[in-house]
Amino acid sequence: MKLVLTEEQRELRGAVRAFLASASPLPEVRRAAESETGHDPEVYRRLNGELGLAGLVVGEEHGGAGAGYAELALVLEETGAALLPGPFLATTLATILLTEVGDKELLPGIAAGTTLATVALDGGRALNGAEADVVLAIEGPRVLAVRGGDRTPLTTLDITRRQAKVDLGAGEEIASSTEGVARARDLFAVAVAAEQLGVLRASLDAIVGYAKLRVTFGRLIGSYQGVKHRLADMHCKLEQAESIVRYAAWAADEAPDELSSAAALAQAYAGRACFEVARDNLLLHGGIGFTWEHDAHLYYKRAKADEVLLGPPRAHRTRLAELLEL
Amino acid sequence: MKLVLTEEQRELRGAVRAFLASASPLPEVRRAAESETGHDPEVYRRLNGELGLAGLVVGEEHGGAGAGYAELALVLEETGAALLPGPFLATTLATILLTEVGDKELLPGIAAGTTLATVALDGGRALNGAEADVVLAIEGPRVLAVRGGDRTPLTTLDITRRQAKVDLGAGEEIASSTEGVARARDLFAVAVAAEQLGVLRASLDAIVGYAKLRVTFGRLIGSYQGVKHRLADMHCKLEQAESIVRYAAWAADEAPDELSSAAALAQAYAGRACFEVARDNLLLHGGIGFTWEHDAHLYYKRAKADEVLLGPPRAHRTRLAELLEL
Amino acid sequence: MNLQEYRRRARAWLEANAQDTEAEGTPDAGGVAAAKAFMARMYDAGYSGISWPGEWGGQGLTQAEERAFAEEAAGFTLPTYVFSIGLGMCGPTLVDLGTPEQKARHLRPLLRGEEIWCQLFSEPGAGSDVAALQTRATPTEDGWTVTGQKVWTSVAQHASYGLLLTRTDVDAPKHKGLSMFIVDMRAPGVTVRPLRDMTGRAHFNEIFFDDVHIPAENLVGQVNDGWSCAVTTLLHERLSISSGVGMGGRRDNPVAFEALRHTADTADPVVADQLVELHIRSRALALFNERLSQETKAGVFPGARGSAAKLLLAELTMFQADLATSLAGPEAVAYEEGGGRLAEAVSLAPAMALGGGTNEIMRNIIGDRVLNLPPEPRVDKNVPFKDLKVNG
Amino acid sequence: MNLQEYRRRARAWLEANAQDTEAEGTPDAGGVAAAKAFMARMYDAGYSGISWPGEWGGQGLTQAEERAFAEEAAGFTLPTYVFSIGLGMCGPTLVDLGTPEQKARHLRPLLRGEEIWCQLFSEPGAGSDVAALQTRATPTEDGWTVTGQKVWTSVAQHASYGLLLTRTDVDAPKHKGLSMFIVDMRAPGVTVRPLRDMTGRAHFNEIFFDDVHIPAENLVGQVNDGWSCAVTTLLHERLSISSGVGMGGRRDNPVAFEALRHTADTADPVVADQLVELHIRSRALALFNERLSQETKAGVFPGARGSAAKLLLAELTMFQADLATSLAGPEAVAYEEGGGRLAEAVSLAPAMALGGGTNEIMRNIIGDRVLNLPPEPRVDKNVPFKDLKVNG
Repeated sequence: MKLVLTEEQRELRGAVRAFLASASPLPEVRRAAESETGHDPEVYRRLNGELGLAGLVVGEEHGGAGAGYAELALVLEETGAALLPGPFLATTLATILLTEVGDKELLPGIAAGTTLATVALDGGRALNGAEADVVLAIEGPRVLAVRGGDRTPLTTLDITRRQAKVDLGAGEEIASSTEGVARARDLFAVAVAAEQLGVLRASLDAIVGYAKLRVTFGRLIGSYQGVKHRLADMHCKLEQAESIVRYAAWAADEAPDELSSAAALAQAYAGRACFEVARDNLLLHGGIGFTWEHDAHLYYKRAKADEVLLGPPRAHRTRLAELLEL
Repeated sequence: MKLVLTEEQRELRGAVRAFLASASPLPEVRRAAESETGHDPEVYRRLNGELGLAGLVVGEEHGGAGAGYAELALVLEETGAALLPGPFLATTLATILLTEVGDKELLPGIAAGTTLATVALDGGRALNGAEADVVLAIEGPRVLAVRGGDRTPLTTLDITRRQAKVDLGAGEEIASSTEGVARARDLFAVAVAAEQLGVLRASLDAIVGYAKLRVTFGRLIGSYQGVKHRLADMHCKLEQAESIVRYAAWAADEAPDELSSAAALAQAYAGRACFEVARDNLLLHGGIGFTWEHDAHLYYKRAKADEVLLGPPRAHRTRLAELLEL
Repeated sequence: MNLQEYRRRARAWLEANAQDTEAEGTPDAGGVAAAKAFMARMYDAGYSGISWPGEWGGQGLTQAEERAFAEEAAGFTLPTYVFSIGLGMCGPTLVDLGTPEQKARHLRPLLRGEEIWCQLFSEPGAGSDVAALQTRATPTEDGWTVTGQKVWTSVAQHASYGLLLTRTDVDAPKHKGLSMFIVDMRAPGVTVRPLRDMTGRAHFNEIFFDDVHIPAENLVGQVNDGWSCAVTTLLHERLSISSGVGMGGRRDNPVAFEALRHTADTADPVVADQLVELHIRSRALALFNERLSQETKAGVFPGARGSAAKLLLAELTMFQADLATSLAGPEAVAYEEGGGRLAEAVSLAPAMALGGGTNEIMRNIIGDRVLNLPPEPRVDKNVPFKDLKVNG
Repeated sequence: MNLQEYRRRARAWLEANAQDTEAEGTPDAGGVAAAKAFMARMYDAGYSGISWPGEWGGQGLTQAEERAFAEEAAGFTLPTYVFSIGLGMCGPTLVDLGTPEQKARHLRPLLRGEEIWCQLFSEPGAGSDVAALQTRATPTEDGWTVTGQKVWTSVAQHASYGLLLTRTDVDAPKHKGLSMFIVDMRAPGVTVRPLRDMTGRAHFNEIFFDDVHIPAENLVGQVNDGWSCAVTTLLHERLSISSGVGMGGRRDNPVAFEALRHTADTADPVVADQLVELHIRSRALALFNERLSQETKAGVFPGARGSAAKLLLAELTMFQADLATSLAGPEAVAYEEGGGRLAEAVSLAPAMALGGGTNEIMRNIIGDRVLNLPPEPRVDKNVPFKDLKVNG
């Protein structure tokens, strides 16, 4: 089991973090989120061009970087921490599904960042479903590609990421694999957990920073145990969430037998921990945290949206119970 | 609905509290608990003689005081807060059962404090089952009185209250009433919740007092928000537990239709709150709380014993779900 | 007239006058006009300021009548929200501390709904710690000039007057250099800006004071005695909050137990158990509030124990919005037209924990004033304000 | 010899010598004799003090060998508990701070298990705040006389020597008037009394010092520099704890997930979900501990982050004992001969939260040293000890 980062992995994380800090700081996030497209296409282009992230886990034979899930988890942690708007997670889910079911046609375009693809999740909801060129639909073991179809944009709690309801007309079957689809679903859970880890970390960093600046009754609020002990508990959640995400990513790369239970564990733990920390970040900010101008609510809403993205949280615990044969 | 005490009720509580403070302070509780009989018969005699508590809810026609459950709840709150060892709760459960099924024979003796009776709960466990003159057994709607039977004393986590496994040989049926037995079971839940309220209150009082005396790093520990905020949360549990117990006792006296759900609510809330507060009282005392000489563990163990006395806590929540038609 | 008869007449009046009225939070201009008309009818019928002194426009009756009317009114939805700050805080403060001229000028129009009031205490740099406020009032020959910023001010956009807390002496310790004024919200230099909150709407305002002139006679209480005046106002505020606390919220709350029992999949025993937990918490708080109000009627003033009810309500509000969205799953956070009620609830949930004192402040109050625990060492008590560490 | 070869030989030795040994907490006299015999064999085989300097009886190897042996030994249960204080805390402190004479006299017998050591810091009035201790050491012409009381001392009943922290200057601030000594536990005036804890058994002792003479050469470090010596000892303690934290506890723990999955009624989905919660918490902590040890091996010292693991272990220990007893119901708390394992677990559960720093202290450490939050204002830093508020 490998839970610590290699030098190369730390460099990758540093590069992505630096890129997002300069190309998509939070004021940019707000501007892009409220824009026509809901994201900055230039940032998305550079993300895939300079950093080649759209094809990160795509095999080199399909024009990808052939990296592992340990690397993908690091990238999603950073895009989550930065609340990067746009279709990065959507295309990531699509590449995961296509890779697992062994598609040859669509992957190169997605890896190149020229094809914008997404996956229709339960209830026909798809991240960035309105903007996507291709919506992948899962019917049992079959994966269909829908280029047209009826797309109804939805109003989202999380303004930084759009969703649409996709009425899947006739799509062409591009592959069929029971194992591939099952494994893809587990990998979706790992990918979202990695993003949740990033949202959790950024929320904790925000309130830790504020606790060192904000004064009340003549003292910095971080010097009060009422705040300090809450932050210590939040830190414990971060340590555990990071450990679980690293483990799940390792299982995705190295231990296929452990993947399902690791993925369910990751969603069950990280989903809850992320919302709790984002909630407490907002509450501990006091009144300012309730304002639209402050960023706390963006993390709070993303945390809630991510917690239910792959279904009611209860589903992951039920799955865990099954896998544990309880 | 009546949730506040009358002048008479406050006087009753004061009288019981004063009696227990003088007749059964905690050093006496320890002595009695480790004695041959497990309690001080003289204290039990005076409890029934001077204060007439054994027959508190027994009708006057059977030699009781004919008081209500609001009064009984106050008394149990005090005996719980004092960790009074001995058969008071056992005989109280017996009087409840006999009263509800309309017994004529046994009540007078119990009300007089001359007959020591108890009830065999699930699994044939009975509080003070070894010492009791009569063990009441419930079989469907039927209530049997067992005078002999095979009594196996059990080792108890809570040293202040003994239990025995009762192998019910042939007992004589003394009454049969489906409604009576059902109502008695609800009233058991209310009675135990009242005791739990007392244990909760005494635990909170203990740690609040200690927080005003104990110094660390040059300050009273109660001045640290790390302690203060925990105590504030414990106080919130006390306020709610007291409100629920008053309500359940009122329902027992005045609102038969609400009794079942009020009783299940009382056990579900008070059982958990009592253990949590007793646990935090012990933990917040630091090392001293872990010693045998300190009383914190007596409350902690009584709280756990009471939480499971009427079955696994889950049972009360299941019952509540049924009553709420969920 | 005995209380029963009073009650009967009150109910009759409400049935005749408050049948199809509705409360809509902060109304628009049209709503305000309608609300003012309603208040005027209510005043003329003798149901505004029931326990306020008769000489200033009140009815001079007792708390008993006041409570009787409130209980009858609970069955109706009155459009009185815009007047709540004036009736609950500003008015009572003037009754307690105002000059005869101030009372004569302001109380009757306030009770009759002709003039709306707002309260101007909180600042961006002074939230929980109101006494750290930095809005300055400097003396002029005929009064004062005020400069600074206030925040979290509700109904300010409709208000004629505000009760303003300012700093008048920076050399004194923070609590000893404050003064309270009545400020004309239409005076030159006063700017009211809606404050957009995380729900995307503006429930509150920011107020900017730019060399605003205040006549000397608008001082409330003594110069530099503003803190004790503010304590009076906050006491009235806590009363009006805690009396309302947890009193059920609106029946159609989409995240309350009654709604979730119909929308959630209770065939799943784990979901059913989560609703049982919600029921337990809801009942526990409701019964606690009922007990507090029964004590109040019995003449036992709950005092700081109301803070426990406020803390519990804040926690319950967050718990149920979180639970409801988790049970609903994806539909809760991405929806078509009109499907956003759960998203709205989870966006609004933090408000209860942030308004009227944070959860941490409530725990301090419970610890200090209910459990009488020793206080934190205070570093800000006796330092001249100008030397005190405050938010930049 | 390369590490692999070292490992292989260590495993071979353990298989030959530690097959049917067992750890039984604090043993009786017979157990102590057996334990001492085992330590002697282990020392002679070169597996005691692996990374300690050779001149004092160690093997002079690196942390790598030390860790390799520990990992191999994890598969066995060694009877080394009575030596753990000496090996983990007292010995390393002497290695760092002892005089050449002290090292020559004490380290070899300690490593060889001939002499058992205990640690004497905590007092009834000084728990979390060790530096508030009141045991006095007053100078005599040939050394010191000690009077006072210590508590929470494990293995003291078997110990030959103790590392004692005392106050030698009451006019200095609390941290600046302490000194550390080696004390002969058999010296006149030393009384060891078993301390009965809430489980009904005695896992610890109270030690009373009654005009106990300590020769001058037993001073460790400098006079009045005892606090920095104690910090060294506590650092070694934290290391030996956090390295062991959460490393699974014994396989037959009756309240752990693996046991409950067989005893609990998992046909009830709510019970199954509670076990899922226990699994999640157990795995979360186990993976965190695994990550910390992987970082340590990679040369990243966890430092204060180990306190997070300790806090989480304390919370998990209480959670699972509470859950197990709640699931079992009445049988858990009233049982026939031999049925008391759950009662035992719930009685012992608080120990993890109280030993080695309370949960509140752990949260302070995480806040101060991991998150670098501003400290509490300290009222006890520069006050002469005799003027300081301490427990009576």
